Amino acid sequence: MMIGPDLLNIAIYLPLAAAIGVALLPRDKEHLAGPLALAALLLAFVPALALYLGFDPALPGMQFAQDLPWLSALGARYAIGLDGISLLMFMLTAFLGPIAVLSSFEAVKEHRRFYYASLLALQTGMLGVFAALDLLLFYVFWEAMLIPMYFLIGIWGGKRRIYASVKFFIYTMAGSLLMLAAILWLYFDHQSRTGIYTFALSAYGNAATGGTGMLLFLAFALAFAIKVPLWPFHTWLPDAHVEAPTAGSIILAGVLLKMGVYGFIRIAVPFFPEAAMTAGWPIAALGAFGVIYGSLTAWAQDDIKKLVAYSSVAHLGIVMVGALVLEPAAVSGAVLQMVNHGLSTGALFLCVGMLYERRHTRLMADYGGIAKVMPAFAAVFMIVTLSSIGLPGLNGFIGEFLILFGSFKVWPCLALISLGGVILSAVYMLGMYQKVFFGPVTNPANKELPDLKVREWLCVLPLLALIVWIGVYPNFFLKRLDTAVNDYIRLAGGQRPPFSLTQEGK
Amino acid sequence: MKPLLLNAAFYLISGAVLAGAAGVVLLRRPLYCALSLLFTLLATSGLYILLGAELAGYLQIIVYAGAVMALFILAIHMTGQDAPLKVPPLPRLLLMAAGAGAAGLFALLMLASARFFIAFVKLAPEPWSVAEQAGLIFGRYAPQFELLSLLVLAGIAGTVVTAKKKL
Amino acid sequence: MMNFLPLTDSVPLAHIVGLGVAVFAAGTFGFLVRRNLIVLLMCVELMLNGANIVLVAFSRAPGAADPQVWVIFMFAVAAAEAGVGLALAVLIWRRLRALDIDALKELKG
Amino acid sequence: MEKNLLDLTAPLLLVAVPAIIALLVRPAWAARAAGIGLLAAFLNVSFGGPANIMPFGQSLVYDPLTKLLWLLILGAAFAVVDLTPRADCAASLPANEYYFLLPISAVGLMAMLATGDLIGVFIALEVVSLPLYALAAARRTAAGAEAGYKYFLLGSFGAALTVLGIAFFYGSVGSALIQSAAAISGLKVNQAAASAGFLLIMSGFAFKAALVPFHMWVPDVYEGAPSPVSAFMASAVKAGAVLILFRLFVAADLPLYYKVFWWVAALTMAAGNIAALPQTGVKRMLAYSSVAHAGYLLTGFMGGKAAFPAVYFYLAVYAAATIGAFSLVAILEKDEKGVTLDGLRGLAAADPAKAALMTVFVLSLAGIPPLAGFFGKFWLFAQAVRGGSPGLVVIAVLASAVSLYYYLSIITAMYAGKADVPAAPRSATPLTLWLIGAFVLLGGLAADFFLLPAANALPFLP
Amino acid sequence: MEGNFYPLLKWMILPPLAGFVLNGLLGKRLLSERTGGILGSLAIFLSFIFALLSVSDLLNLPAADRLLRDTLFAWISAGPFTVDFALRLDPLSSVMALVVAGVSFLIHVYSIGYMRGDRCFHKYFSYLNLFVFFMLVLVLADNPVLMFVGWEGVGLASYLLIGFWYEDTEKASAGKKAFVTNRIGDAGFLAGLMLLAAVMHAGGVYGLDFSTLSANARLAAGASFAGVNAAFLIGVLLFVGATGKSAQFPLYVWLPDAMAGPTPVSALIHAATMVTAGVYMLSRMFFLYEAAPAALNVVLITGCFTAFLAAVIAVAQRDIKKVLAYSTVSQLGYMFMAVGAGAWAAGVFHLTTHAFFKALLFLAAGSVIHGLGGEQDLFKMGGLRRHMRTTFILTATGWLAISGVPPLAGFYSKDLILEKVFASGAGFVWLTGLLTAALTAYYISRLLILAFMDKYRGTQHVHGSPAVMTAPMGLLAVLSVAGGMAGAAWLLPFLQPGAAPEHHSALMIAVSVSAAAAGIIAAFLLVGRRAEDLAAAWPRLHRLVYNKFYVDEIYAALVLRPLERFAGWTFRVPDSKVIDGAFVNGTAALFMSMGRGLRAVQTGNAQFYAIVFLAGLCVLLAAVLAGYYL
Repeated sequence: MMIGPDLLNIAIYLPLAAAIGVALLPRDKEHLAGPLALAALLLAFVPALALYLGFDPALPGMQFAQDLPWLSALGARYAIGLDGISLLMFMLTAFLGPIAVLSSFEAVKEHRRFYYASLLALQTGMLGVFAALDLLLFYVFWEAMLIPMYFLIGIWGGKRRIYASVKFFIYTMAGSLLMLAAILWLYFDHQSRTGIYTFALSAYGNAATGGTGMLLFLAFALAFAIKVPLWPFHTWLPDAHVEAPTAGSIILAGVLLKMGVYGFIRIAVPFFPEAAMTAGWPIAALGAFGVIYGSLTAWAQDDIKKLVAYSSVAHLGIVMVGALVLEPAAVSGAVLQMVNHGLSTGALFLCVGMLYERRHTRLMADYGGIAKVMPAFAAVFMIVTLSSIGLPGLNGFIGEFLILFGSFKVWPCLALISLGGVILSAVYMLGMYQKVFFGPVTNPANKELPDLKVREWLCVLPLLALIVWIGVYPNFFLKRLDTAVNDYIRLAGGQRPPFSLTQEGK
Repeated sequence: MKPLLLNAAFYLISGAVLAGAAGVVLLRRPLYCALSLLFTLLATSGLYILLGAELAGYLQIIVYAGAVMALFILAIHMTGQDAPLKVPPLPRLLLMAAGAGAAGLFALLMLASARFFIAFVKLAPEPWSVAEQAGLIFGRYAPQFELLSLLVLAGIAGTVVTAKKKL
Repeated sequence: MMNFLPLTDSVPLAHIVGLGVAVFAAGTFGFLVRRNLIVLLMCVELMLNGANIVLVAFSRAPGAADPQVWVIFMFAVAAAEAGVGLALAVLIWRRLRALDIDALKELKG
Repeated sequence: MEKNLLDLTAPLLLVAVPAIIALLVRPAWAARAAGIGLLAAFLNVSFGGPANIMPFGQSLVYDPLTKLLWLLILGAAFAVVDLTPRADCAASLPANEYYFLLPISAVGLMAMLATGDLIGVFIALEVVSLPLYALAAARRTAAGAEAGYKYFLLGSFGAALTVLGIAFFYGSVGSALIQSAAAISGLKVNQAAASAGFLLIMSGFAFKAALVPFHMWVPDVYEGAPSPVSAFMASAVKAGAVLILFRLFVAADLPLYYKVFWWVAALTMAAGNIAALPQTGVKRMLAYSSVAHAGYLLTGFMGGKAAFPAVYFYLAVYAAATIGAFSLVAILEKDEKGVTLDGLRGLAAADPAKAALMTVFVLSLAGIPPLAGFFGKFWLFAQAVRGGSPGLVVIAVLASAVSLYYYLSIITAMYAGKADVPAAPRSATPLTLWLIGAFVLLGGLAADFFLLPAANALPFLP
Repeated sequence: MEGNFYPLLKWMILPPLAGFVLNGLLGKRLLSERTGGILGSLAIFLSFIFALLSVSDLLNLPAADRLLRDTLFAWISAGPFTVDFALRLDPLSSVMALVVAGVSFLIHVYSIGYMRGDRCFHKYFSYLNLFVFFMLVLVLADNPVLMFVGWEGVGLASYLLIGFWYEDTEKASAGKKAFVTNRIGDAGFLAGLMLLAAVMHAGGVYGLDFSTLSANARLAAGASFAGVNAAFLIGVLLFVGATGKSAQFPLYVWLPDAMAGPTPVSALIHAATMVTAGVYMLSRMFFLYEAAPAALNVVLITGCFTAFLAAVIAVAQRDIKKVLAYSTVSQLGYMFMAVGAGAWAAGVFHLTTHAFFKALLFLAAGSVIHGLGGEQDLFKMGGLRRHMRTTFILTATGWLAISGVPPLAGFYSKDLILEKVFASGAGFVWLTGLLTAALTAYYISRLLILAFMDKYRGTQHVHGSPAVMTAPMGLLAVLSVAGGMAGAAWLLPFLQPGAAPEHHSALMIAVSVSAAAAGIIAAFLLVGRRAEDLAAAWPRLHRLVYNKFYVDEIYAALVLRPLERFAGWTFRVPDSKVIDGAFVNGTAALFMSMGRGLRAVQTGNAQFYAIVFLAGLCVLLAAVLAGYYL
């Protein structure tokens, strides 16, 4: 069992096996569901870690690859593998999984077996998306993981959970169904040119150019833009985040949003480099506008979770700018920022979940002076807030620094707009922090709230550790990205021409 | 002379068939409609014989006119519904639509086959012998014939189970 | 009716087919308009009869016996259909004490 | 010669004879008799040796294609017959006649798919329809009678039109074989009459398959008829009708028909899905969904003859999911009114097994991976794209997006709702349902198991 | 990468980090107050010792080659960007390091006394250590990106310390205001760096450390961005960052509110060290400004205007700490005037002396407030010279130093700046500088009179300050006295080895001393008994100045309030109504209504179905036949 595809398969399907096991637990053993799920995910983290350490940064192309026949009638093969970018995403998912499970021990009381089964199935779905190298396999994982997330929001969510879950499901599905039509068109266009039916991602480099290329690119881009979420397609995000249970929000923000950007990097741009080159700027502009828009709307919120949701729109806006600018530093920054956002927003949702477990309200007005009552929690929340607004020394800054500096060379105006967003993030995050933590303890209910319990510490500490680690020593993660990022840029048709800094000779 | 007579007979029978059809549609009391339908069927069997399909003609009289009409009369009797219905007719719009639909169908089909109607049909030709037709029924169309037996069996079972007073 | 009363003993195919389709159309109109369930069934019989006429007409045109055999088959089909149809009409009469099509309004939407 | 004849008639007899026995034995045993018959036929066909015999010329053809189609029909019929006793309305059904008429209808379907002669197809269609008219009214209630009569009325109207179509087609082409439809494009003078006649024939089957202009009867009849009968109609009968429609469509292969069917497909998908949105009755909703699925199948037609494997696989998956869904509705419904969305509330808590199965069936109907419905839909839309009508695929894709709403409303009701009335004691979930559930869940991932044999049977398509 | 490797540098920044971690984690539970305080102060003392060692090693090097470096590890490496966590010690950063470490140590000792009995005693010391760590990182950074880490780090520390007593919302929002204003400045700083990096990368230079940057400064001078000369644009943008951090116009509004923090914090961060970061940064990037003289003018004028404006406002303030705050803003203005005039060494010199006497004045104010039990209003003090003798003497030394009375420190550095400004030819600026010097003398004397002269107007019982507080003040007083002379003799040649020795023209000295004297005399005449009538004479002017020209209110009205309302609007209208309401829910409602429409068509009447059936069929037939006949 050396470090190879079978390890990758174990890492992907162990959670699914556990999901089935947990679902079939007898009714009286329901209390075991949580611990079993946690054990399974922790166990699944080991092969993932082994893969991470065994990953050779210098090797180009996919590692731990496997390619087995699957649906020969359609020409679809079971092809999986990881490169630098998907490795990082794979690790983030494997890392957030146990934390999400651990965070919902006290929060979820009814249908626990089904709850943990959904969480575990979701985990496999997401891991599959990042590892899939076959377009059909990617699509199957891409849509299959909507089901467990739909159940998570729909059953264990807040008051408007049904509206939110149905809206989330249909909104994402509508986009990806359009992508389905595009995939079919590509599939047959490729067959007509080369005579072989295949879904291998590698076969579709520069698949279509000209008008149809642009149309297909937009179909793919729409499906991924909804997931990112890019500016006009984001309205499902606040509802889904606010109504989802804590664990749901953590995974939704931590991983699901990254699939949109990953989709752009892995499929949309490499498939249609010419269309991506022309449409790159407008989409990045939407992202940059999203940074400002997300920050403004976040500032206008009085519900903490909604604020964090809109802040995710802002954070991922800047990631989109980084991903589409095709400048090595910006793209590495974008991928790292995806991990950072997963950690900081995951931690934010975790903390909001802890507050919700104590006070069962998410409105800032109901809190005030919590720092006095729960000092340790206030300190943790402070670190996470600072990471979210990108304070240097913590992880947020590294990503934003690379994206801003990298994209400035090509699109200075978008970089500057995103920089504006960075300021606004400090305004609404610290505004929220002050309303909740500073000031006198006005509400009597806040008088004696218990500070962090051991379980909660176990949830938060790994996140804090990584937040500081990436802030202080990011190269441990950046080093693995270089070859993958260069491959992506090469596939996307080379770097974009830098902004004209008219050099007068000298 | 004989051809003239045949022609006259054909158009006469056609007229009878059309009149019978109109009767079924327009007459108010169901019993009169049933009789008008009977008349149409008899006229049609005459037409068949005129066109040389004698076996079909005679069978029509026995099977169709005889048995099926008996069924209708029985049904009308069982439901005791001889009086015309007191229910208001369809709204005018639907009436017009139905009329337009039926006429449209007629026009379209005639239009469709207008091009190849130059052929002529010889009246009262010598018919195919019963043996020949029987050969067809029990030769090429044997499976269809067996299916028919199944159909009738199913029809009987269906009718009985639906119309039984209590199971 | 361009060659009215020719002296030959043949009739244009169009007239026979026309007659058949006309009977069919009459049956259709009756089917769509009449309210009484049993009369509706009669109209169905009429439509089938019209179709049979067209069948017989085409058996004469290219001159093959097959259509006539089918006409015979059609008698059985019509009979079976009439049987089930009338049974259903009787059932409706027994359940709803009404024989008009408007009574069948419960399943809608 | 005799041995081959026996091979051909064995499955038919294996179904018909037990059906007649069911008519005569005690009501309790009728279900078992019919079930054994269907199962025996199914096994005979699946394990019988290779066959390619045409004892009566095109009137009856027994070749790998027929075997494949028969497997589908027998499978569906067996599932319905096996699940009927567990249905809530089973007591009110006339057992003897019920277990006679249903298999006979199945035999009709088998005959319809095995013959290449139009008159044979018509008579078989009648053999299929007649028992269903009676079965629809089997519960002998007012609603049942209404459903039966409506189905009869429109059915006979369609039948009459089909005969007229056959007449015109025969008149202009000179032969009543399906294969001869290929000659239409060759005709010069009477091509109009031939294509008109052929269209009338196809409209008869379009009626049975519930395509848009002819679909109005579906919601009322499916709601009025006993749920198992609706299941049979929605699965086996629709499959038969669609397959015949496919054979006719492919035999004629007229560009004119592609255009016409393009519009019919688009309208069917749109109408089926959109009309289902405001529904609250689950049976009525499933009826509309079956209309929509006919539309999806029609999209596959755009791929021409080579689309057969996709159509066949989709029909198999769709039939399984529909039978499953209708049977669950049959088991769960308390009164004649059927199950409403509110009635489903809290099912997940009361009976998690059934809730899970219903979720699997509904998600497969919605076409969500990894369920078989997705792969079916994927390969079907692929045929349309290959056939050169991506526009229709975009409409199909949007229609399935719309369909998500009412499919999810079923799942949401089961899981997110709280049952106000205490749940009834939990009844055992029949094994067949579990088998169908497993097939729908895992069938997609093993689609090769269906697509390859279907591809091999392609050359036998006229 | 010239410059010799020197391992000791990292030991300057590690102790404060350790102090932060120890006090932060073990703090309240394990350590007593005494040990916490000592631990904190010890950490700073250690880094001060290491600073001294490093500087002495630096001095042994030949004048031209005075540069020590230590690359701890490769911090960020992605694509063309390679940023190392590297420290650098050269004359400029050594001066800053000594000042920061020294003054912080004294203030740590002072804080032990000042903060005794506070509930979060340990948290205070951990934050203070954190501040020193970030300040040292800022000062010792070898590349602008690491400097930015320190830059924002100190911003964070000041936010934490200003809002230290967070129960009081007004103090907490002061902290937030400081952080946000700093962030705005930092955005300017980042934008400048981004443009710098872009220009360097365009010219093929990928190293970001200061040595490479200064070597390739001509690249920036040559390039132009959107029609504007790149060097000028970078200069201005970096200066925007400096205004944010060093509280220059227009981003100075946060400093007066920052007085909400404990007084030692004000002394350390908002007087001596953090606010001087801007001056240090400009001096560090001076190679850039040499290439863009226009940017220097911007610095000059802004510095001068800020100095004058702050001095005017300081004159009318009632709160002792507010007076000192505006005094700091004004003095910083002076430093920027020096840099603007091209004499960054003079700026750094004034920075050093200012650190001493301003820290002294703040600590004195602190002991006054501590003595009066938290009273900060000058008009409720008076006659304290009898009750707090030592504090009075120390404050007096501070008073003389800042007014620029020779031979104290203030005179040397301020006079040098005025000379440099005069030498650079900016006559009008020199004049305002002189006027500001007079105003400075006036408001400091006013403070002294109101606080210490006349009779005690307050109600509390006054008590003296413990030794632990007065000792550091004493030391600072000594530095304020001796600092000037030592600095002039030793500091300037150290900073700019090659520069020509200063020749002080007697005339200039006379002019500046007379300005100082005028200020002091005016104070003694006007302040005190007749202070009230001064306010009565020009009530409107007085109210205007007292309310700091309503700058805060203007900012709030022009920027803050509209932005907040716009944010609310973006959420309510475009987000909830347009995108979510119209498009998303709108389409859903559209399909649902179409569904209800179709449902109405399903009338239940079988004949109607048959009609639809027939109509549909006719349409299809017509379509097929149309193919043939049309």
